Amino acid sequence: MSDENFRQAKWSEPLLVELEETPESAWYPDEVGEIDIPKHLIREKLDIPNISEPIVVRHFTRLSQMNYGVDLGIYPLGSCTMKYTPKICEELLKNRKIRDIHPLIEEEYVQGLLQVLYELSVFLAEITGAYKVSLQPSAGAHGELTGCLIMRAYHKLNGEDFRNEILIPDSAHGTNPASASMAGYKVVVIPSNEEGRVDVEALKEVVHPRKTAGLMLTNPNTLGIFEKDIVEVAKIVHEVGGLLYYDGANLNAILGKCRPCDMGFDIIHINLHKTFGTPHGGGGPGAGPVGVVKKLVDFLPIPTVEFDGEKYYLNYDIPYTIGKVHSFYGHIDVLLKAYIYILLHGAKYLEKIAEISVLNSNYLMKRILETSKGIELPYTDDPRKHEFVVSAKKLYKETGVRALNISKRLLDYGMHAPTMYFPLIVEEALMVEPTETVCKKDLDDYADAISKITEEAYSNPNVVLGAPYNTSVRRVDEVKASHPKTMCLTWKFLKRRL
Amino acid sequence: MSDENFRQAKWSEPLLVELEETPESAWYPDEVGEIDIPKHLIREKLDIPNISEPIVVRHFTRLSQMNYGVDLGIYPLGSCTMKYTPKICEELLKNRKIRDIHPLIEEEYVQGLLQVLYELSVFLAEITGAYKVSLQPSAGAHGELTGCLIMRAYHKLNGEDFRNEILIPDSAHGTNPASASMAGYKVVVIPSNEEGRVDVEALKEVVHPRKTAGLMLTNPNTLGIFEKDIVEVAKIVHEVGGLLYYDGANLNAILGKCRPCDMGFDIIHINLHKTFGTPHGGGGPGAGPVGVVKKLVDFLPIPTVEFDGEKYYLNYDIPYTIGKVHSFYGHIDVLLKAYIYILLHGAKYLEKIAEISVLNSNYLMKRILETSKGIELPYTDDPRKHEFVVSAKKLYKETGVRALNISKRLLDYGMHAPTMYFPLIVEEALMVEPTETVCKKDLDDYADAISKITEEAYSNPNVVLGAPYNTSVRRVDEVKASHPKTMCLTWKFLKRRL
Amino acid sequence: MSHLIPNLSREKIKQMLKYIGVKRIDDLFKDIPEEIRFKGKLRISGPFSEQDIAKRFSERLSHVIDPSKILCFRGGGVWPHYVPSVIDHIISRSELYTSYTPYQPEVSQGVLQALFEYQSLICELTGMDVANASMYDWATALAEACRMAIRVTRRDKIVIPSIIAPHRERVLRTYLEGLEIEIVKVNLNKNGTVDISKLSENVDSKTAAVYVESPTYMGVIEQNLDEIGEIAHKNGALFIVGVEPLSLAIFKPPGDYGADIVVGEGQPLGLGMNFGGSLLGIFACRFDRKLLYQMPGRIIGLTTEQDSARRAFCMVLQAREQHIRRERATSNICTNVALNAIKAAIYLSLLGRNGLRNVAKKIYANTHYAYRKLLELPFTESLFKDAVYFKEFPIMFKEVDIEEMNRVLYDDFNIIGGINLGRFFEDMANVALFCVTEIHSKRDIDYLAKAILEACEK
Amino acid sequence: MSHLIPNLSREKIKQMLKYIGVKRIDDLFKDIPEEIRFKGKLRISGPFSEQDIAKRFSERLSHVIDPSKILCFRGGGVWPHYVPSVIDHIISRSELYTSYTPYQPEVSQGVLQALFEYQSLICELTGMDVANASMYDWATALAEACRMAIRVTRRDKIVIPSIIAPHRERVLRTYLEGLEIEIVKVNLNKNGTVDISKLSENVDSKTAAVYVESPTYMGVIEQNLDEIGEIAHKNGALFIVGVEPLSLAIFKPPGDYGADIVVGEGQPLGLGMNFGGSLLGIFACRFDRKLLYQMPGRIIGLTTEQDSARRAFCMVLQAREQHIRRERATSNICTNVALNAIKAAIYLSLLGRNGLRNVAKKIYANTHYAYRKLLELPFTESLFKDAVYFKEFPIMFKEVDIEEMNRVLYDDFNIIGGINLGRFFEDMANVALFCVTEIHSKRDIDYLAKAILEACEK
Ligand SMILES: Cc1ncc(COP(=O)(O)O)c(C=O)c1O
Ligand SMILES: Cc1ncc(COP(=O)(O)O)c(C=O)c1O
Repeated sequence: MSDENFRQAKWSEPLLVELEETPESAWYPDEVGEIDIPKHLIREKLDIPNISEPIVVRHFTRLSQMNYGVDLGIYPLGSCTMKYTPKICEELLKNRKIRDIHPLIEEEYVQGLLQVLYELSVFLAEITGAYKVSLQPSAGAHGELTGCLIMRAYHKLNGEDFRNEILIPDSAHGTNPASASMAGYKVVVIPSNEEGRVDVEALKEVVHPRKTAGLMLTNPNTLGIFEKDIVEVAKIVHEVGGLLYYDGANLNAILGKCRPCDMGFDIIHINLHKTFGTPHGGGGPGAGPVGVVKKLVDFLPIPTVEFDGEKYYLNYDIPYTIGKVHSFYGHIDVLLKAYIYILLHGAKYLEKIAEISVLNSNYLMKRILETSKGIELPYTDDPRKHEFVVSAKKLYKETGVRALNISKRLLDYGMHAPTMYFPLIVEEALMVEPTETVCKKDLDDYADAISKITEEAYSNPNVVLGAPYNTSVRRVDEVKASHPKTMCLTWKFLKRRL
Repeated sequence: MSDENFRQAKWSEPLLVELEETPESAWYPDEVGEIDIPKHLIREKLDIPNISEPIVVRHFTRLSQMNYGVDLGIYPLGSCTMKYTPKICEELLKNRKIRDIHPLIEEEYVQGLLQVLYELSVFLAEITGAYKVSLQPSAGAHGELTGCLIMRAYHKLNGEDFRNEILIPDSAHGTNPASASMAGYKVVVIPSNEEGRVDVEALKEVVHPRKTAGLMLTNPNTLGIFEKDIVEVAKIVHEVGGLLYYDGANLNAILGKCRPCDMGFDIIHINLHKTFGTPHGGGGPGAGPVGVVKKLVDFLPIPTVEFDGEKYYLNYDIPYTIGKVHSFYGHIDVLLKAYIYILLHGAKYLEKIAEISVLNSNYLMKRILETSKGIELPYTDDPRKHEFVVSAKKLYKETGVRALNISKRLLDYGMHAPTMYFPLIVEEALMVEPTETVCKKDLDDYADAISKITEEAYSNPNVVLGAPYNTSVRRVDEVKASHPKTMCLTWKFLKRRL
Repeated sequence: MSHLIPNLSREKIKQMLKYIGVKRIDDLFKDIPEEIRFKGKLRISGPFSEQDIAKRFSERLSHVIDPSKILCFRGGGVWPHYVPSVIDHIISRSELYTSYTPYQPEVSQGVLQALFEYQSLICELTGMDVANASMYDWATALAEACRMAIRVTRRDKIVIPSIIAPHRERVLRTYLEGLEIEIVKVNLNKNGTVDISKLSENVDSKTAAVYVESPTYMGVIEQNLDEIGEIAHKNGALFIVGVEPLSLAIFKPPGDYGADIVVGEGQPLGLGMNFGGSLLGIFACRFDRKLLYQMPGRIIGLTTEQDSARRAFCMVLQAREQHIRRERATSNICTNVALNAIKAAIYLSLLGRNGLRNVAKKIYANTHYAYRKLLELPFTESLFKDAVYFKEFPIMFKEVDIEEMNRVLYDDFNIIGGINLGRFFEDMANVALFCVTEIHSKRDIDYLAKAILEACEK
Repeated sequence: MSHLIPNLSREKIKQMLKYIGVKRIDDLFKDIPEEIRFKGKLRISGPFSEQDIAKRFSERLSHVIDPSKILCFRGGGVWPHYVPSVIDHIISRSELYTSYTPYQPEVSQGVLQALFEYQSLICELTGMDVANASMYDWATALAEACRMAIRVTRRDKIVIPSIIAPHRERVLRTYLEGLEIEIVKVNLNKNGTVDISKLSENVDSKTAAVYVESPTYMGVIEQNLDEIGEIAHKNGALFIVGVEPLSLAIFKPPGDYGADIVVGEGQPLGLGMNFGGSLLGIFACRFDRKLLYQMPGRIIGLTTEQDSARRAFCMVLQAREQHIRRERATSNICTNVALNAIKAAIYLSLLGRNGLRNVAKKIYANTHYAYRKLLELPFTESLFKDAVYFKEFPIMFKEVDIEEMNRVLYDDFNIIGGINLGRFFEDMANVALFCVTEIHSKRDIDYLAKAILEACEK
């Protein structure tokens, strides 16, 4: 395995506006006679190119070849759980009985769809220990906002709207503070201890019976370390009247092993596009269902999908609902894929997912640590869960090669880079999450590549610093891209500049 | 546009047997208890690897990226009519009401399918001027065999089974003589005249009232030249009692302009995977329906699809049928795509196909001839039809660069090569068929690339001779591949050699 | 199931455990305290084979109406449109749909360029300067636009028309919950457009934004957009416009009448209805640093390779985003609906201006044809008499129970009728909101009118 | 239609015509003699929009039964099997399906390697040494195998069992029409296998090939394959075996009992039934130059780059083929069914030996369960008593009209019953050939038995 064995396709594909136009033809063929729109409302110019179908198809087909996806190779982006998506999930979703169904259709005409959604919500409740699950939120961050608003509504109903702080560990994902803040909360950061876990003493210092609205946490945390003091943490927060929010980004590691609500969490979200293998689509659509313990059921967004023993229905009658967070009932297309995914696995293989993803992660971690000079493991030596974070700080000091450069060089091997520089508490962080859908050889190859790259960093750092070489474009100038003078955000910017 | 702008993906993908196995898992999960097969019938060893789904999908996805298709760019393989395939044809074919229908189902349960097939046969008859069309043959060559067997059956019924010769021009595709020979005929080659057309005088010399069973011809011929003497040719053959067979590979050029049976042909085939845009699939499945004039209707293969005014049915009652040439009724999947394709276009745009494919061809020909040194046009100066053949003989003489080398170098530009060394009557032939689904810029780019390559041939021939450089593999050793000592036709050959 | 997890063989597990230096897989979970371990077995059936799941799924879906046998005249936020086959074909390419957000631009040029094209196309369509790479839907785009206006202006009042889509209003209110914002509603004229003098009265120096929609929830094209914009701007408020994108192929775009932010629903641009999701929130604004730096969501830019002039794409202005700015981010949005944005890009480029114009004209013609047809019925009345409608229009039915009518339309005519507005608006008990698009033929519309006649005479 | 033909704009056409040096497009067609010009307008409707075609198509298909609501127990050359979703996903990748035969190997490694894997997998499955990259179907593969045997042996007699699939026999006879070949049929034993002594009598020094099938058209696994092979070889004839590929996962492969050529139908390996096409003709033989150089069809080989040891694939032995050898080619086949071969390669690699064994075992178990179940009915009898069946078996129905029974099975039970063998074989008026595969559950089979009972008691 060497970087000679891979080259990404390169097509130098022009922009759509630069392709050849076919001014007199149109895809949508019905010629409609003149219509009479009041003059002052008429649009004069519409600058969208007329390109024929063969050329459009070619354009996007070529573009797609210049994109890396899970189906092409290992994609161990930490925190993102980039696993293989079973094709049956995609195939079944092509059914017109999903695609062509209007959301405001009478419930009796779509009982089968409602049933599937209901069953999914029950599955997710079972998996997380939640009492009830809303399928409405569109993604993890959206679930977080929903959760924070539920906290808010809960405290308000209790006459405690003075609670205005949410506690968040310094290792948390950026969406946690952002969501808390969107819900009108002040964010209080809790430091991690030398083990990489929530510092319980520090927590005790900041919890406050009138200020603390709640705590947001993911477990295992973003270092891949299990927060083994979680029971105590929950107790501390609960004792001051706060609620615990579980960021489900890392649920993959504990499927069937332990359940967030059993740990003491009151509100949880689940990123279906991570743990339940719905494809990420280059940035969505995902789905972030939110589950709550019993006492919070009356705050869920409307509507929930319910079953009254005879029929399935949308329940808008939720007394203290926070309202709606999405136009209708959530990302149905994504939800159904997760439903199929769950049934494909069943209880037995859901647990295997946790086991093998953790096994793969620890195996790969050891392989990297043993063979890659300059790469170190911060914090505890405890086994990691589905992901782990190593630091290239030493390598950087000794060779000038950074986590970023390792990442770019990995691309030359036809492998995707890990997540870089996250969590923020680790310098030169590389966050690696292989998932359960890779094979052992993938792990060995990945470790070998990193080993070679670190060797190269010591022997010939310029090669690493100049990477990548085998990708459809070489190192992209991101500074120029965001600079006010050179920023180019649409075709028009380009035209103006010329 | 330069060869710097393209690089085909390269994955160096191992063979399936070399991928990591997952010995204890299986895609098909039902565990069946032991079954009792008589001992002596039991298979012991089955050497097919157990590979998990993610790895299988990755394997074939990577392979696909190392393959050039119409959706990636111009593919002007002469004689192959590699046009863009409308995606709606693919989409509609995914219907389970096609895929999961058994061929021996009662006719009344599949009236809709039979109707579509019937309508298609009527369309094809209308387009070719045939009296009736059989949809059974699987490809062009299969249609030719069917046609030759119809000739045979016809002459036999007339008590003329002594007719044992089929006349075929020297410019014909190899399948024509091969098919004639399979049907038990002797092939008599007719030379082309200095215009690149059938030499009528030579024809007159070889037709024979007792020997000639028929003549096979494609029009426009494989040089892209219209056989304008076709009426006379037909007369000559008919006068001695022979039949005319039309090889439909070149039908694209004359859609709606003239019809083979109006020219005097008695039997025709149509390559749906050429003229009617069904995708070629890297070598099929295609379809080669055969049409005949009225007097030959009773020889068609059984069954034909018919309509009795009330219902559609399969007609097995054809008095002198040649029998069957395929297990059931032909390549239904392909046939239905052609049906959709035809309706997408309608009479009006079918004619436009002919017009624009011919326009594109003549434009590209002129561009190449005017800008590429060493490339010449053999035969007449008449406009070509949908394709044209140029010769690199001069270039070869002057630079050592052959048609083959030009072809390989074109690959470096992300463009597909023309058909090479066919027809056999042109030395260093390049046979170019752009089709109507490319845009002007494609033609200009193609001509520019050839121009650059010919310049390079004069200035720096070694670069051309060493091509291709940008493809997933470089020049393939085809001699080694076919050499008895090094031939490797399966995984086992490889293992044995090691 | 087992074939999805390559390392599931006993042998391999043993080998890997040995290398790690532990005995059992369970040793890797030993830091999970006993008391919170899940002891039972999840009550989740399976594993099922593909074949069995396909069966189960199709069994469930047998309790869903077959849309190919039905005429749907319902809109209200999600509309029946034709989805060209090219979209599904491209979108099914796994390089695209199995990729993550393009954090490594060098291997993600495909998604990046496609999203850049999407942004460009949305800007062409709306007449705006910059667009982000998507929000979840129109409702959340609207909510984020209002939050953005509040940040930009540091004011705390939002003015909206008295009638906007109920679900959009509901989401807007949810999103503003944390902020103590006043939402003021302005009444409509008799023709369904915003009452300008009422608007004037309500917009003041505390107003962060004026929001209007065109076409409105009732399908009415707003007539006085210039004036509304002026009123907003005169008071230092931002002018936010909500749009249905296909209408912009024939109606003046917001860029022409001074909109600061445009939001809308991209579902008509090649997305299925999917029972309401996923959708595509359009979000665009003027090029103004103050606005740009407050924009939520991902933005893609065109740049070059570091060491050459060769074009390349990457995400830009990430300093606005949550993963860098955390609690001070412009939004918490992370996973958005990128693939849906790519669908829209394919749709727009496939149709081109000619195709888009044709679709929009057909919708417009159909709308007016249907409107007139339904008004010809003896028991109907127009709600907004002099309105210019696009795609949707409300019809008042005298002494007709809309729910009952819809039931008969479905049972006897295979028609999904208009939305019963009484469900959402108290004063509209007898009003139904109909939707016609390019998928309907004149014959379909005639059939609808006839069916309603028969249904109501029953 | 217009969007499919990029150069269709008046302006561009003018420009191009000018460059070419003619005035009108018609000038390019002026060499078509007036007398044969098509003067009218083709009677072909359209152009239709995608949307309208989709409607028309779905209207037509509304007159086709919905297979998802039906249980199909019919085989006889094409069988209902489960098609894994991966296959359609991969096969829909347009690099594969929009490519031509790989004449330029450097840009066609994908199809080439996939076909090489197919050949390898077929050889593993059949136990043979070389396979071609596909024939149209089993029937044409058989016909070509016989022609090949005739060429190799220069003899003119083919010996076949008295019962083979009627469509295969028909195709074989058609293909041998041009050569004067004697086809001799050998009767079967009571257990449905070939009568060895009768066979011995008929094979002689004029015999080019002995052909048998296992499982036979009747689903019977042939018992004496070693002996049959010996008889053929003793007489200098080739031994051709026809196979159903899934059966080879549990039954001895032809390579183990001396077959020279193997043919078969690849449809069970991941192809739909598609109303009978397209299919996949399997063709494999021993590694023997005499055979290899006479093989029809494309063959792919593994080789290297010219200037390095890096692996590469290309077509081999093209000297056999029509485009080089013309009338002396081994076959006229050119376009074959490559994409179907790739489907089979995906199917085989996805299932692997475990999956294949499981499928085959399930089919075997189902077959025997169904066979016993149906024989338990009061009015049924076995045709071949001591046969080992795979996937199919014939049942004789006393005093039952099979067509009538099938009609009731469909009308009342949504079942497609067994093939009425009376249609094809004179002496089998009351015999139906049933097919059960892995898609059937025990419950399905019980339901079939119950349905037949009720149908026949009517
Ligand atoms: C730990 C963590 N929390 C939250 C999120 C946000 O989830 P989403 O992208 O679905 O909004 C992510 C996504 O990367 C994450 O990794
Ligand atoms: C002129 C001509 N005739 C016949 C054929 C054979 O057609 P098919 O490949 O469909 O068997 C071809 C195919 O390339 C051809 O070009």
